[in-house]
Amino acid sequence: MEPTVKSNIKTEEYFINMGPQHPATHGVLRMMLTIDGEIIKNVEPDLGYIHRSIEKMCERDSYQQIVHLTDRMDYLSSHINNEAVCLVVEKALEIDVPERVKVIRTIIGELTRIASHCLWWGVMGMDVGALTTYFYAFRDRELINDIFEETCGARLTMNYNIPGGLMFDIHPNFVKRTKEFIAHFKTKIPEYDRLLKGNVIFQKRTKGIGVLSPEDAISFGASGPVARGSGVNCDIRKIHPYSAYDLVKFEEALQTDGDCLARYKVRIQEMWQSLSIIEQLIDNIPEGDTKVATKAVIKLPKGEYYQRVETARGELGCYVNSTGTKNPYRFKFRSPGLSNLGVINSLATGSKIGDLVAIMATIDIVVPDIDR
Amino acid sequence: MIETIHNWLYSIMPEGAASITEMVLIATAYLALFAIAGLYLVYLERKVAAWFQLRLGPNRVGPFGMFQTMADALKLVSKELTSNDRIDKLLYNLAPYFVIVTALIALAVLPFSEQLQAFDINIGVFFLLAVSSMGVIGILLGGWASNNKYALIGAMRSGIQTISYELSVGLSLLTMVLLTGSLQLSEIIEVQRTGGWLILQGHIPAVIAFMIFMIAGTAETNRAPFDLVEAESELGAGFHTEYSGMKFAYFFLAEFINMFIIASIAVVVFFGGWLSPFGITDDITWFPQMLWFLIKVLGIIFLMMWFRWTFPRLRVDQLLTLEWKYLLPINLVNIVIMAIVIWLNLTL
Amino acid sequence: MSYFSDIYNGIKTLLTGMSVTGGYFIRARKGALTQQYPDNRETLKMFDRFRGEVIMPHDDVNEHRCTGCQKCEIACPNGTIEIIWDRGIDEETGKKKKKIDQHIYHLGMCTMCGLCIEACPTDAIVWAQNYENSVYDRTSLTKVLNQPGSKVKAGIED
Amino acid sequence: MVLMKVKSKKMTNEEIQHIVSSWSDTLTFSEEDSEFLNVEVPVDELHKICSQLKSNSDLKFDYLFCVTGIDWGEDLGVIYHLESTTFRHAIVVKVKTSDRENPTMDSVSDIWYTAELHEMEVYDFFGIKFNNHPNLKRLFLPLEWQGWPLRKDYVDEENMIIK
Repeated sequence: MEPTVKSNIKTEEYFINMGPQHPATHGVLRMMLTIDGEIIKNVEPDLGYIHRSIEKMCERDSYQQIVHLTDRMDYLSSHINNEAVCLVVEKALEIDVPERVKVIRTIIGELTRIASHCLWWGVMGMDVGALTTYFYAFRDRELINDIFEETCGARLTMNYNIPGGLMFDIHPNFVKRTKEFIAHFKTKIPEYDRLLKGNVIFQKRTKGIGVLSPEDAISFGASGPVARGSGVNCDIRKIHPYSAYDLVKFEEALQTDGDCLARYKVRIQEMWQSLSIIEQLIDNIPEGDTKVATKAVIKLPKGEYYQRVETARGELGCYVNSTGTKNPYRFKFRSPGLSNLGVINSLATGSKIGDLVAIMATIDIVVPDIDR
Repeated sequence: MIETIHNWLYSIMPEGAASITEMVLIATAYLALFAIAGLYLVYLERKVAAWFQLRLGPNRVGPFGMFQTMADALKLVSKELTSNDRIDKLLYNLAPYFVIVTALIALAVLPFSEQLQAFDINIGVFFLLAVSSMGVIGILLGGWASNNKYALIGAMRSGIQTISYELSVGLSLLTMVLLTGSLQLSEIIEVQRTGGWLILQGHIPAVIAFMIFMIAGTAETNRAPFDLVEAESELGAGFHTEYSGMKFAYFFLAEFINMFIIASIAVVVFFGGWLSPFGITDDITWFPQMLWFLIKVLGIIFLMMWFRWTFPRLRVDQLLTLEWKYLLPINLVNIVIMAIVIWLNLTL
Repeated sequence: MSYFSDIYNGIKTLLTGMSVTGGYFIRARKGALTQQYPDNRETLKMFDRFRGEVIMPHDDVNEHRCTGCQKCEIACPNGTIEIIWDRGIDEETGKKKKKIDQHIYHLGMCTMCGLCIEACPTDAIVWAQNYENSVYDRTSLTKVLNQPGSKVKAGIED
Repeated sequence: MVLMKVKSKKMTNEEIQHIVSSWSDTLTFSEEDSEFLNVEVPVDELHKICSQLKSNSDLKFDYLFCVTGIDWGEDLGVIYHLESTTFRHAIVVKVKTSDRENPTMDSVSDIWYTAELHEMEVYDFFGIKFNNHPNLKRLFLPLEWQGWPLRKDYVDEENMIIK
């Protein structure tokens, strides 16, 4: 509607670039914002600053080599990415990996999830302005990284899975350290909540901000905590169990509000569930081999294979189209990050710049995962 | 010693020139002292932040890293002053001086002890408020002149923030002025010598006034949780994005000196200035009164640092909600209650 | 009424948060996480499996275990390993046998995936726990793993 | 009512095929070499079939979880992986076009919002143009990039390392 009072003040919409070098974009993501004062009119993500064409590289690499490329996608859930590729190869070759492998994969996968959520919690706090959370979160994440380093040899890009099992057995200290970590971390999650969740400023910054309706969540293809914050059942571990997830009891973390606070709660709840999964498995790691021998050159039978796993960010899909040679004909990663990023415009439009930062933090963007 | 310099100066030059020289000397000494004090506040902030965050803090330069901030300042002095070429040159260069000068002017009236007060005027509180709110002009100039969108958003935020919170700072101090009956800082402290600290004397309204003053004061200095002006996760560096080297250092130092000033006002008005608690050191003549003042100020500063390293940042509209819907009405009611308390001479 | 309970709850939650950070402040001396890195080189031990860089262990008589089968070269996803080999005559049997001239390792291209070490049939290459790999010149990241004059240990077959 | 309830559950591939095949007789179904039911749709019927797949109350394929562009050598194609979040059955929709110069098909981004970003990705790598797409441009690559990198006939001697 035309304003009734005629004004000589000319107002203009403002275009600003948030990123590619910006503290809130967690990497090299560029957000093109159209703003009117503090209010966001439109958000357009500009991607590709670290696109490495992993899918093209997969077409020239052998299946063993593809595994380590996935470390570099969502580097915070690298183990789960590796697992996805191994599972799809095993599915195609009809290999049944030993129980021990499944259980160890599940434990390390859940530890990865906790580590990822830890980092998210720290960064979330930092994005809304509480810098101290970052250090508390990293203190706990460091313990998980130490467990990984002792067993896998690397802290982040572990490449511990190979098609057919694990590269080598777990370290003798693994069980002990993991139990120590669980005991330690159980005392820390309540502290996380005391520091941030209850805080009235944090509540104001997150409650009712960036509300995603369940219908939109599904239509935008959101998955993981973003969709579960809106009450969509989408946990692949429940729907299509893989590895040892059918052996354990856990609850799918669900919240129905769909706002930033709901997504926060989902992740905190998920950390508790992950702890419970690890606790159920850690004392019952079956004895046995840690790998099934595969041929040095793996050739998948002709056909199409699809494997879905639940990373810390949501559903990762691996689509393989094989023509029977040693390289895949087409290898497609359905990364959770790209689909989750799709919701940002509808969530942020109409809110303030500060809200956009909180929304981006709760979507938990990892740019290499979006760009691949 | 001061006496000897005084006499010597008057002996070698005419009276007028000597008096001016003396003023310049005192001012130089004062400013140098506060530049260094400001640097140590930065050091303190870094150490305190580190201890809140399970870190060690600066510990390489000098014992316990004491000279770290000195080294940083030297580095900043020696750095090239860069800027983009579409700035408004005059305003851009003026802004940091505006900020630092207004911060330093306020120091003139602070009563460090009974003797050590450079300028004891009868409208001390009023003067402090007026001067400390002038710094925002520098921030606005800096943000505008930088020709940077982030800087402009930061500057505009600063404008609305300071204008709003100025009211609360003023009204909360006014509540206490009702109790003292004077705006002169030395007088305010004298009142507390007999009646005890004002925060204890004025009872509940005084406590509320103190809380409001702390919140509004933190907002006045643009510190977290009200650091919207330079909210780094939203605006990068906010209004000083385009500043580098010493010009940046002025903004940085001004923030810490402002924090010192706000803490000093709180100490003078609520905690009895340089008076010792319950007069425990009143009989010890050699005990420096200034020490009590500094201890109290550091206590308040620590509280402000504690806020900063614990709380998330408010959003800009919530900042205004807090001021106009909560602090201001409470403040007005508080003044009325205080007036009634004094009128009826009640002790609540 | 909710106006006042909001204020009360707000202040309470803020104080809760402050108690958490305050608690850490008091225990700051004990809990510091900072590692004083260059000063703690003596005590800083990496885990046995830590992937620092690929090395080829040699024994006292300058013999290694690499037969030059090139399996590591094939397994490597990045072309990090290059083997320059030769045919030499085995002194004992008199047969022609493959032997390595240079086992070249480009540390700058290595992603520490461990596939080469998995692929090695004779355990000729292993991980070193070296964690200080930065150099001033990129060319010094290209390393020749077998020492000059070394030869393969007797009895190692692929 | 009872009948409705019985029908609204996870369906087997045969049941899905039965429903979908009644919409058009140009569809080809296969389950060979795949864990899902594959349905190949002609280019001009893609949008119609897709919107029916979503709106049909017994199928309700409301979750598009993967969009894959693929170069079959002769043909360019797109593969849509669909799932129903209520019934948890899945289907794979394949569409092919033999026009390599100017491949065009309809956008499904009005049916599933997620397709917007994924179709941009497909356009970026395969050069398939989507009609009615709100914002079709290069997603990852620079706007001035020449060629479609994930096509099999793409050559870039500078940047591609072929083993």
